[in-house]
Amino acid sequence: MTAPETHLHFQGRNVGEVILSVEGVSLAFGGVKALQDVSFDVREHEVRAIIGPNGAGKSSMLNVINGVYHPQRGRIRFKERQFTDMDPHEAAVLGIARTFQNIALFKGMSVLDNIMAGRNLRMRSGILAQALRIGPALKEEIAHRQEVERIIDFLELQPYRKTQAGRLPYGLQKRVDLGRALASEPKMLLLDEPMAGMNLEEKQDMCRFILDANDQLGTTIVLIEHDMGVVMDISDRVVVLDYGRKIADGTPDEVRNNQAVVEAYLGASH
Amino acid sequence: MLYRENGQFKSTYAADLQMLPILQDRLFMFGLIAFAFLVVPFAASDYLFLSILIPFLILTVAAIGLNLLVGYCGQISIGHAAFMAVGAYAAYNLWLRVPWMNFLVVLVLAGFCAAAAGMIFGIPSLRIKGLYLAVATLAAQFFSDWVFARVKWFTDYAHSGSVSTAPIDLFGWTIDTPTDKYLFLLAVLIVFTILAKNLTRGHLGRAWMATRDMDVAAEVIGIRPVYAKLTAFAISAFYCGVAGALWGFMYLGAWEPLAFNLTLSLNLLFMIIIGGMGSILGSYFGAAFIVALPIILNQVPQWFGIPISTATASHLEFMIFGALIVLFLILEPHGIARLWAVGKEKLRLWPFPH
Amino acid sequence: MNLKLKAGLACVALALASAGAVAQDKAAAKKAPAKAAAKAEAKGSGEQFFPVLVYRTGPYAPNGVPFANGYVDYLKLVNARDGGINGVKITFEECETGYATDRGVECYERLKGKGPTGATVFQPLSTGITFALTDKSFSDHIPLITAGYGRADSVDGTVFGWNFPLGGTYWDAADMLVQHVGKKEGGVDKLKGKKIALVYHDSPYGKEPIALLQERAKMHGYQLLLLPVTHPGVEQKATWLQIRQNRPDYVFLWGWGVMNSTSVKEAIATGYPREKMYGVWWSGAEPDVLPAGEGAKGYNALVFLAPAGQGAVHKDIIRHVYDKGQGTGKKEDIGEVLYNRGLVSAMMGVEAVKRAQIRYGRKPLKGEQVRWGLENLAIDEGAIKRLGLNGFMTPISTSCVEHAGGHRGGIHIWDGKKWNVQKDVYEADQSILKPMIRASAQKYAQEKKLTIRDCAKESQ
Amino acid sequence: MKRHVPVLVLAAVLLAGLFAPLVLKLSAPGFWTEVLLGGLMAGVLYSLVALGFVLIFKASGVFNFAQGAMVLFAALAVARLSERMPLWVAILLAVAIMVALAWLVERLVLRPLVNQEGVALLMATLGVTYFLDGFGQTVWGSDIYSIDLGIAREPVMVLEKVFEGGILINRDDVAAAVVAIILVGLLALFFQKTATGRALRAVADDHQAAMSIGIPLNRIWVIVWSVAGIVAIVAGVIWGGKLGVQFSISLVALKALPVVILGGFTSIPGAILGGLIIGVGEKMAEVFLGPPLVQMFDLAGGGIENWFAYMLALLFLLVRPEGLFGEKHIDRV
Repeated sequence: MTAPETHLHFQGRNVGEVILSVEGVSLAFGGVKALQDVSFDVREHEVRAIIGPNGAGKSSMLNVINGVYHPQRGRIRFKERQFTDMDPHEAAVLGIARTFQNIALFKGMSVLDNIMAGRNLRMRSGILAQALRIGPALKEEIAHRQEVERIIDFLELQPYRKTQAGRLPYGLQKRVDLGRALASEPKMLLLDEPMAGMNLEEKQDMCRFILDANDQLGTTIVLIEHDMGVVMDISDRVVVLDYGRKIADGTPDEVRNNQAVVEAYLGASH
Repeated sequence: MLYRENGQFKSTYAADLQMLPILQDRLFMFGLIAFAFLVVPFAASDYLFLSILIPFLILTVAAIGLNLLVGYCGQISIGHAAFMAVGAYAAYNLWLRVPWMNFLVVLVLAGFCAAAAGMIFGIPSLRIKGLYLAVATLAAQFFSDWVFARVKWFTDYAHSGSVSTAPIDLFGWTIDTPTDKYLFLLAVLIVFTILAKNLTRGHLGRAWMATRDMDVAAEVIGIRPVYAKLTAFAISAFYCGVAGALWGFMYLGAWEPLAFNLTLSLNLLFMIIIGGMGSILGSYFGAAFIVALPIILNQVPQWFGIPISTATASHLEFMIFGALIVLFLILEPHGIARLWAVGKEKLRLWPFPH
Repeated sequence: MNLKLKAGLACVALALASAGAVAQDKAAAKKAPAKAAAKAEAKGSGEQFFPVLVYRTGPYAPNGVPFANGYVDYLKLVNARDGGINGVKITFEECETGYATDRGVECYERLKGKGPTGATVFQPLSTGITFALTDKSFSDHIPLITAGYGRADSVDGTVFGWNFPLGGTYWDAADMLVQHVGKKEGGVDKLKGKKIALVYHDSPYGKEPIALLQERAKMHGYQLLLLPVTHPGVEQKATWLQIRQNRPDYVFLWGWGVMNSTSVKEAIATGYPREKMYGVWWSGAEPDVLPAGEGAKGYNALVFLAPAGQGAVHKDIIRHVYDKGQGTGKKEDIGEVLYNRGLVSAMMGVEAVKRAQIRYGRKPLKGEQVRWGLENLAIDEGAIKRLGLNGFMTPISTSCVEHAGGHRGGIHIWDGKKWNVQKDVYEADQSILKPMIRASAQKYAQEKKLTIRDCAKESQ
Repeated sequence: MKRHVPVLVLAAVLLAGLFAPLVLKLSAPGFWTEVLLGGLMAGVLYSLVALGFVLIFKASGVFNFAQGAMVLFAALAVARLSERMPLWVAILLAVAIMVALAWLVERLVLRPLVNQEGVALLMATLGVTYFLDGFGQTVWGSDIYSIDLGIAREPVMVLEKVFEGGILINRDDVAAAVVAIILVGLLALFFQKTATGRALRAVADDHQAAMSIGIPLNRIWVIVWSVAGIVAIVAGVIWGGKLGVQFSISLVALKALPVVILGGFTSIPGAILGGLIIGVGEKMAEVFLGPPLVQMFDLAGGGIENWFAYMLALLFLLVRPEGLFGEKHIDRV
């Protein structure tokens, strides 16, 4: 189909200013300390990885960033705005999107609707207008449908548009999850183990999508991943967590040679 | 004509966004509507109108309303007859105290009153989920039962606490005979069906379904649960409010609070479960099933001239009704609507199943 | 899985539905021969069709069953003994309402068209259903007999052209009770400063008397305590705690179904003297007191037409109906209060037809013709004797304007085994009731935009 | 501990409301005590019905709407059987009947519906309710029947010198309370001491775990439904002995629903305590709050007890969604 003018701004890859900074965040559930005084920052357009053994508090970190959990101490600054705690949807409005470790798709809805839902926070038409589905509402619906179709093309999901998300194979669900996150045109994208349980081929595809998103759409990426190979390949900088503490932070090479990290992993594997 | 969609390519999104993308479906639907408007009025008897069709049409509106809440937004309510009551009494008082007001306006306003009530009793849904919420909604039921029985103003100080209405006059058309009522209600139902269908296809509908399928994820992608849930409660209650007003004015004519008791609420729930949750069409099937079944069960013995006492007959009615409910839940948990869909799939492949 | 099964199930359901619809079509269509299949008795002409709305199940079955038995037995008797009403055979069909308004309406619609001339007269035995049917009567022209229940204001025949609260309404009942307790105090004026509590079924039925009691309260200066009991009425602890707290001088009981016996039990439990309890005539039957056992002794209730016991007509019923194995209920239950009330209700329907036949001839009659009969009923002592109901009812004479035809009743007391009727008979004070009835009826007429009947014109 | 504060506040308010009538001299202490006792009595019955709900929900995750119908069915069985045989035999037979019923329900309803979502199961139990109502009346009849527990109805007056007017006590109430307490005690023993009881608790905590340690879920369900059935018998007998056995009993069970949301679906102590709170709360409200309300708004009579329980439960849920003893859970993503 003919490509209409789009809101997705294409631009080359250039790591910019600090967009997100996490400052001394601590989080606990009852007695369990999930995070203790963790601080790091994320630059615009970069790919930032958070790694660490299981139970290191990686997912909790993401949940804190987009407001699912509220830290007891510390604060988060996103684009010059400070929060001690915010609601997930506020985060979404500010442009923080995320995918989930164990996929959280809307199983009852079609792939199309799942991704469309990702654009909900950009849709304005009122209840009555929707009910009558007259001019503006319908126009809006179509306009956003076009955006979504671009994402569907981008993620090569064309054949599955009308399929129920719940019925898709695992790999594709992960892809839809990514698509839903991208649909909101986020400034920053939090990926929680986007490649967990994938075979090599799928992983390669996923890597491609992530990198494309990163440099074509200029989305900042924060990802959690276990596959060291992948992490080292695609990420600019890496934070390492262990038992809720930050034990290392730097470029892949720095981290690779960091003693604490090595021990942590050896310790974990023993 | 074969039931096929191949060869029907959508060149625009607008075309793809139609309510019934398949040509044959559209034709069938128009045919059905034409039949309902042009043939039924002459074919059906008063009894069929008054005891089956009219209640069916009204309760379908209510069932659609409840389905928006339970089927689409995933919030269970066992108290929706309360909102029908609110609608009915709101309509009665408007009709009584503002005689010049057009009945359509009365209906809409009644709906809004119900919607307000719906939002209030929807507030717990922000804190509690699932069955807890379901039981909590009973509060609405019992509170409305009480309020309309006690606060005399609602019943215009009628010493019996029972209110009664007169035939409605709409733009000079007095809706009095069963046929009139049927036609009016049919029109109302069609309008409300289209509105509901559109809502569920819009971004509000997606917000509801997202909240239903995975509330945390929904919030993460920027859907405010407060908004999704309360709109669902409000709109659902709006539908029930309108249905309630119609139930009072078009079906009962005179009623007391008991007319909107728990049994009605439960029947509404049955309708959407049997019909199919999250399916507008299902609401139709469900309403038809629940309206017709007891009446039929109750009369089967007579048709076949089986000598059986009234008591036994109605006991049997209870038992068979209950058994059928369970049977349905076991055989087709997704309701009649699913059967319908499966049937269509088969038809689509016919006569070349592969 | 078993798609066939599912599909089959769906088909069955839909088939049932459509079948039902069609059959109904037939059954209801006025002159459809096909309906013969529906009911053997309903075939051919020369038959008068009596619809019978009953409730033999649910919370109110204990009261609904004996009434229905009496009603049906009498219809059977007329056929068996007299071969119908002057040769016009009676056919009837029961329909279960479960005391629910919407089911009642459905039954009405189902039965109103049956028989060669349509339904003769409806007797729903439910004030709620009566309210709903009243509206329909104006267009359907089928009279409603609500003997001792229904709308108090429907006595006014100029507005409620089709309602016949024969024998009295709840306003009559309440009025008689006030007179009675007044008499016990030694004059109604002695009621000043006394407390009367009304324990009532929270439905149109229970609320009807309130208006009259308030009116009387204004006149005599007694204090009226309103204590509603929610359907079905097994939860009365709080109610009776309030009674124990306020210690009213009298308790009027306006209950139905299981609520009555529960009230009596709670009265025992809270130590309220049964002698000071007065039930309306629907709260004074065997099922109301028997469950309470010995403790119920001394409980009073109004009785307006048929007290318990057996008379000539009962012997006929046993001879012509039960001995032929045609009985509806159990032989030993014949003569219960509610049985007799059903019997008398049926009798009045039959008498109305008889009366109407004098004018319109001995053939099946339409609803409006039967109404003429109902508006010209004259059941005097002689007639009552002839009907074998001697001592079971007070005379009734109706007119186009006056649809109750009688406002008399007495009190009977439960002695632990049987009901004993007291001798003195009360008549509701029409000077108080008439204006209330008028006002209420006018209000109704306005709401419904009804045209008031001119009886003067109609009467010839 | 921060999340307990609102609960404590609410509790304080309730207690204040409870004693207000005394403090404000709205009623004689004697009468107040009677209302309290009346409330407790109602509460005991609510607790018994609620107990049935909880047992079944704990073990099978089914919200059993049919509990009320079961109470009615059990009561009818006892009442009608006891006309032909001594009461204790009738009760034993009734137990057998309820066990059979439990087995049938498990076979015909639960097993086919296993791992359906909550609503469907709830609806299924509603189906069972309709069936039982019809079946019960067909088999046992729809008249009012009485269960004679051989307890005199006439109340006894006690503590006449303490309070003026004294306090009316009903023997059957006392008996009911005693029976209820014994039953609860037995249940506690059953759950703590017996192997089956522990198994039930295991299932309640985690179905998988239960499966893994080799407990056949189906049998567990039969047992639980049987126990619930027996509880229903006790409730039915007490209720029936007091008010007579009739269809309406099944409706009164609705009164136990606010109890289970107040106490938490999975907590037996919750059911008992909740029942008592609701019972006392609604009676107090009806007697002391009702009349002023009627005065103020010129209502047609009181009857606020019909919704008061629910409002109480709702209020409570708003400050503490997991109920009295329910456990708080955190969404993991």
